[in-house]
Amino acid sequence: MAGLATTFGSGAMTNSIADLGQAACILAIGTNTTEAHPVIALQLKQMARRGGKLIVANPHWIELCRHATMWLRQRPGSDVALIGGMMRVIVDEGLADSNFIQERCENFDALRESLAAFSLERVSQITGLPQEQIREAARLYATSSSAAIVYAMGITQSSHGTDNVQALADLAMLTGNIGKPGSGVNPLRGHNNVQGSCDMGCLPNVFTGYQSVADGGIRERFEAAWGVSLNPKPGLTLGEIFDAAHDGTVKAIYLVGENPVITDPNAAHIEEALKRLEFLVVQDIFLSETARLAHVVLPAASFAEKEGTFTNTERRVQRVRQAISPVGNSRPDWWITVQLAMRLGAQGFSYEHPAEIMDEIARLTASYGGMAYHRLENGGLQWPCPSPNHPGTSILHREAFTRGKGHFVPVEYRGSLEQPDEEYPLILNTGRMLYHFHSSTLTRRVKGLRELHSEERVEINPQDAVSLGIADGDLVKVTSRRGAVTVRAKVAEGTPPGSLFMTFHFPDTVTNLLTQPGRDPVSKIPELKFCAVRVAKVA
Amino acid sequence: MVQEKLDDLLKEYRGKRGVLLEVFHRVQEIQGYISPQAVEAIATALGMSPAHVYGALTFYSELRTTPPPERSIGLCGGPACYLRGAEKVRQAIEGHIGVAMGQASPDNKTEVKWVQCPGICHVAPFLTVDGKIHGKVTPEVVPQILGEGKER
Amino acid sequence: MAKVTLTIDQKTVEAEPGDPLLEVAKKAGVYIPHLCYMDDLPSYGGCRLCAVEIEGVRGLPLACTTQVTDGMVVRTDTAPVRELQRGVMETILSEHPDRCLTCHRKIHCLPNWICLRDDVVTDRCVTCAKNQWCELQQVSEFLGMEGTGRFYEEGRSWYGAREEIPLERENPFIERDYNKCILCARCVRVCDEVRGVGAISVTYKGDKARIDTPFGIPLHETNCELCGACVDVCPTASLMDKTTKWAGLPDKLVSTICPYCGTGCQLLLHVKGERIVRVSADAEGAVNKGQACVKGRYGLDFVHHPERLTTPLIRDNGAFREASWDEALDLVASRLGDYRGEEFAAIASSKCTNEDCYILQKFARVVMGSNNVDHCARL
Amino acid sequence: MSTFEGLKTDGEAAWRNYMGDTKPLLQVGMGSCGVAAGAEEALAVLRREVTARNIPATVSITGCNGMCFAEPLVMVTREGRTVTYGEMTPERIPALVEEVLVRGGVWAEAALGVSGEEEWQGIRPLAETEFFRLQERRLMARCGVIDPENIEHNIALGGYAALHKALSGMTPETVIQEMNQSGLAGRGGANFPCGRKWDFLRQAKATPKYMICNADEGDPGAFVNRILLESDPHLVIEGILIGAYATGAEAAYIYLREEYPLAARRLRIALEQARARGLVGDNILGLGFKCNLELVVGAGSYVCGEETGLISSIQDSRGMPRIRPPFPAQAGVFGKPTNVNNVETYANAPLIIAHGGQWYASMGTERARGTKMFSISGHIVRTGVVEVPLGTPLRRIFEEAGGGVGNGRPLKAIQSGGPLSGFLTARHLDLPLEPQAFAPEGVLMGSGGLVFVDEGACLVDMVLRYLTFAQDESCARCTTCRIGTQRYVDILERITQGKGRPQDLDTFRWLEGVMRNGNCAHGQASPTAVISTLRHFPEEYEAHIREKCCPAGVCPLPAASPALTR
Repeated sequence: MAGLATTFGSGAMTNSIADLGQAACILAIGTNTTEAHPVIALQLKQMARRGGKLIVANPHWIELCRHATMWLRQRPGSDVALIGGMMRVIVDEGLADSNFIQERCENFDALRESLAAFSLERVSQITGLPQEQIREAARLYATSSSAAIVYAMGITQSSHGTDNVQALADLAMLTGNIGKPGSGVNPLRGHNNVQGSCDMGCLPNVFTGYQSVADGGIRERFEAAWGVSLNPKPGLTLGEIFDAAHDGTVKAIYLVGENPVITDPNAAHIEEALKRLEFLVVQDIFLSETARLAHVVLPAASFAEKEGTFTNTERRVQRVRQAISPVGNSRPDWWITVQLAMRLGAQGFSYEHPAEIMDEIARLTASYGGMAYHRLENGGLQWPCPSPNHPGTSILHREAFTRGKGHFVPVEYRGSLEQPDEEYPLILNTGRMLYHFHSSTLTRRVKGLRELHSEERVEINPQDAVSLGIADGDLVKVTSRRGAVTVRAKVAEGTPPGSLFMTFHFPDTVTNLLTQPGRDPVSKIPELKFCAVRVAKVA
Repeated sequence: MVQEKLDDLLKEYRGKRGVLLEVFHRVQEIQGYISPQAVEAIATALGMSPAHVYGALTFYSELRTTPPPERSIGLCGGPACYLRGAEKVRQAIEGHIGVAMGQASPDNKTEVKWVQCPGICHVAPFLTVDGKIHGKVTPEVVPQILGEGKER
Repeated sequence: MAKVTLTIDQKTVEAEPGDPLLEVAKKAGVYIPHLCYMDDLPSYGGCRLCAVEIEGVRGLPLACTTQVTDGMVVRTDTAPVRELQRGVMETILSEHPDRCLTCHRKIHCLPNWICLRDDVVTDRCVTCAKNQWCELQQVSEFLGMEGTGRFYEEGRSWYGAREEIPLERENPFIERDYNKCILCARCVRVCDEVRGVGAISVTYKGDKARIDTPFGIPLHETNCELCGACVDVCPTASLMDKTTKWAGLPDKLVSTICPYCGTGCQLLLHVKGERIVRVSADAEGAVNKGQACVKGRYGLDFVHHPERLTTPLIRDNGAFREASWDEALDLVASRLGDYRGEEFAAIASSKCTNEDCYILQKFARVVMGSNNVDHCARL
Repeated sequence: MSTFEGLKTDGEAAWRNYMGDTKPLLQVGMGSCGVAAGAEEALAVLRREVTARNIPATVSITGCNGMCFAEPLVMVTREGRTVTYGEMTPERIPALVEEVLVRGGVWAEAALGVSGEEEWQGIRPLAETEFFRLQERRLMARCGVIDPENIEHNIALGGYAALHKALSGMTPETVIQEMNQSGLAGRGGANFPCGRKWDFLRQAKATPKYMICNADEGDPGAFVNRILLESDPHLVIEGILIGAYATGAEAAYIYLREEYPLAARRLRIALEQARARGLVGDNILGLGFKCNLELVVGAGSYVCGEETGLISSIQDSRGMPRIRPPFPAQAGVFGKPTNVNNVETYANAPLIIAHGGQWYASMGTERARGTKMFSISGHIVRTGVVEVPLGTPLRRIFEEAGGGVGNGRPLKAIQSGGPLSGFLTARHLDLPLEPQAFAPEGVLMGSGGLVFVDEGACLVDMVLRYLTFAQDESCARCTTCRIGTQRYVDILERITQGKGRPQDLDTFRWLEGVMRNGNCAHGQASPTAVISTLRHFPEEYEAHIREKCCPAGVCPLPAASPALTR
């Protein structure tokens, strides 16, 4: 989300889910929306149904293609080139919104200069797309009365994810598609409360509402409110934490509700790091693969057993309500943490009810300033909602960008870290499927979902399958520089030649043994969508 | 072979609208019926869901969802044929080949079906064998027209 | 556009011009029986039940296909209207079991009671999982239907020699029983027009017409996403949640947010005692407006999974043993006390609530003095 | 780009050459009625004979002139006179060649008549025969005369002149004025004024607009459109183009039922020829008018003859009739303004434009103008198609053109207007053929199908067939139609098996009232066959239900009541 923050000053979805249905054009890139965000996909399909133009950019054939006006099958990892090419067409053909650029943005000249490197010949070479298609897509996007960009992990989980996001943001600004209905740049978040956990300051460098821990003024406010003096030094990111655990500089981890042994790239490294800790406490609703490594496991209550709020991908804070008592002796996460804090002698942790916690959040966080449980009863509120009477904000950057002027970032195309070669000739892409979620800690415990899909499949294009002598259902071994897994093959027309696709849902097949730990230098997001592998039938 | 012809055909119609009936007719010409694979392929080519294609397909009596029989016997169900003795001809056909109206023999060799009135009422009652018309049919000539060989 | 004013059963009602009369009446609190209309979707005009009288209009037009105009005077409760509606209902019921209407005991029975009546076993009301929450039954009762009426035992009607259609229950979540289907096509339309999936269609025509998948293949082998939207809109027991159809009516409904992806769908948890017996999508959901996906709708059974952690565990000699909260919390607190500062890291979860997350980062920063707090937002 | 004058000159030259002064012309009637009677084999034999014997003659084809009963027809033209020979089966062709070509005479016994108004070589004029003398052949003027696969013939005999006249000298408004003045009403059965319908489309704002020709002649026993399309397809095309010009439609479809493969073939050829001559396309006759015309062939569905069902079908969906509003003139094909007319309605347009609305209105009756084609079949001597002025008594069609029942049994009933209409009695023979005269009898005049039924038929059984058809073809949208038709079938079946109950007749009437609430004509009107026979032939139901007998001896019941035989 760092990319958007640089350009706009805020990294969240600029518009709203319902708003997408109103767009005249949508560019859906790096998102298999019907599988990963099925209900948001309804808006995309509605838009197409009403005659809107849906441009799907995805190396894989996805269900959304059925509804698309255009399907751009760019080569994996070539998104910046594609977007750069589209921008080049828009600038060359005079389709840019010069008023918007002049009044609302800065640094346009730098962008324009950078586009010199994006001749359609070169873009076509990199992306594998015909020039005409790129031109048509650019025109479709630029000439629509409103055009929205929707993206997900296909854009961000890349060693140049920040470049991708910034290029998309540039494209939106270039055409004035920011701050109005049916437009914007809209990242779709993977988890129910990713947005909320970021908003809440579960990040090493910021407090709630993205207030920097390094900023003295801000820190003073928090020190005053919390009654302690605070560490001014930004902490370690997730990957760095595991590295530090590996090195022994981090010695104790309190891990809540995650299963990095399965979900993180280079899973073997993580497992080793956790094993080296002096103390690991895991708090979860199931004994996950990670929890099995812990010294103490604390049983948490599930979402249905507690009160609280989630913040969704469109910045909407909504009420989570208790339906049943906590199962067994489990307890809500907040309650457990509060107990620990009190046992460690802390002040300011006496809460009777989560509503009081929300009140404290509101006091300390401008964008949540007007949130309170009684206001969230019917449909919740979208931040920024700074005051008790504020109706919330469905579209960001209407008058001005959060940071003032929209900042064009010059684009530069960089290849993925690990290119296929003779030894590892194929590209492995990873993603999600409709019927499972993340490490499937939850979904594989649902009988019906397990019945539908209980094992990993590696998808392979029929052409590659034929040349490698692989038939549908064959057991194959997928090998990367980091590891190997054995899995059944699924011959799939939708997978582009030269590529494989796997999910990371099934603990029996740890796909992340293959993926590579290289990360985006700014966002620190690992490049899960691209690594070089080879595949062979298991005799 | 059939697959290639189908692919070529669908390329011609990709993304077009107002062509589904024509596509059905042409696929049926190639395959003799419209197979599940063809329904999938048509749906993808024309940007529809397979169920939409199938719903339309089954709406029309002349489109087949199963392979055609070797021999198709049709008897006109129109009023002139009815008035001129089609009912007795039906009984004669059923009796002769042992297949009931609206059915095919278990080995899919022969089917017997009603056909819609094509307005050639001067030859009523008439039957068709693989499209060839036999007019002014009486129960007595049915064995002659259909030849030997009771379908079991 | 300016609003129009019309009269429905002597009530003066304001509405947008062109709105369907059925919806306008519903908002005004006037119930017009219907079985195929769905809010916010184009009228289908299939069930033919929602006939009304409109001054100056010939015959008994349908409320779902009539667009309101200024000065319209509508009557919904006249004798000709009710007679026609009962006629249509009688026609529909001739293809549907009606024991739930005809049983002399029904007034005494509560849902899921065991039937003591000596009757044909297969069509007693208790063999219908939708008994008492069936829209067809409600409309029948509203119109005072006392059963199939004059078609009882007619040719191929339900009680005649009708061929039974086999149930489709191969997929894990949705059970399809087209013997009870009235072909209102709500499922087809919601799947196509709302979900953009189109896994099913009305197939064939005449008496062979049936809702079906292409070539009758099981749902999960089609492009069906098993979202259950069809089950929600089915007015009969044709489409049911396979695993929870017999759960009966819940004690309470709790509205909450789906714990899976970042969309934030509002779900209704149907709760009986301490169990979630069924989940449906909340029509009031700000984002999802009555829709959900397979995970939200059918994927919450993990809550009651036997492997749930129900007590703290402490590792002792390599193996876990159960412990009390006090013991576990004391142990953790005492151990963590040794690592204050940057030797400590907290890893939060993007599955937890805002409040959980806030408390965790506050704990790391305030109690442990460390900014080493992160979560898996990047994955 | 060809000018109309150029086309006309070319056409006339081709026609002169075809009719030939020196060589005799032999045309085999190749409608599907002819083909069913063996015309293809007859043509082959004729060709073989002419070649083998090296006779200088032109062998060609023509459409059906309406005399289906005498197929295969062969028309022999010499010295400008055409003799029509009937029942020219392959076996009789050598004799014809011998008599007519080798000996150079006529074969009087086989001749049905000669063209023109005077007797010729002892053969009376066709126009004076019983089949023809009540006819007024306007729409059918070229049927059985020209080669329907040759556009030049059509043009030589006046084709496309009306289109040219409209495009070069009339505004769309004046075209519609003429149509209004003509009093032409839709020939598909609904009888709605054509000019007004065109005006709706002309006034619609959205574009493009569509003109659709409904050639889905689905009524069993009706085949007037088939004869026109097989015998003079350009007449229909010209009419559609005139309509498109009058309404501003840029695109047109002909929706043809799949049971008419020969009509499809003829239309494809006709469209190709018309396109090649600039009569269909982007700049018609160089006069700046654009209209593209496509043929869509159905696949077996009766309700696709309902205009909105047809629209759904063209639009890649199940051919289910739609809910109105919106009406096709507002939102039809692909959501755009659309007009749908029947084949015969369009075929009238060139006549009206060529001769004027006034001229057209002078034929027919006060309330039903013009001529109308009827197909006659069933228990009748001469099955075929006639064109008569509206208002002609039904009796003349039955007795003169049709030649009566012919098997000694008296006429019992007349089915007109297809499955959505009903049955009249022999008492109704004096009704004039106009829609307004039929309506009070509870029956439609319909699109032109007339089926005559003699006393040997059981109407209860026949009505069961009609309702079975209606049930099979119900689109399944409306519960009233889908289930209502099934209940009719069940009860009728029961009655024909002698298991009728007295209350059944009440159920019939009650159910009709429920079905009136259906969305389209199919659902609303399919009980008409039952209701009209209940009204006109109550005794048949009484016999089946009360006496448990079938007077006609068709049903598996005693032919007469046990009570009566005793």
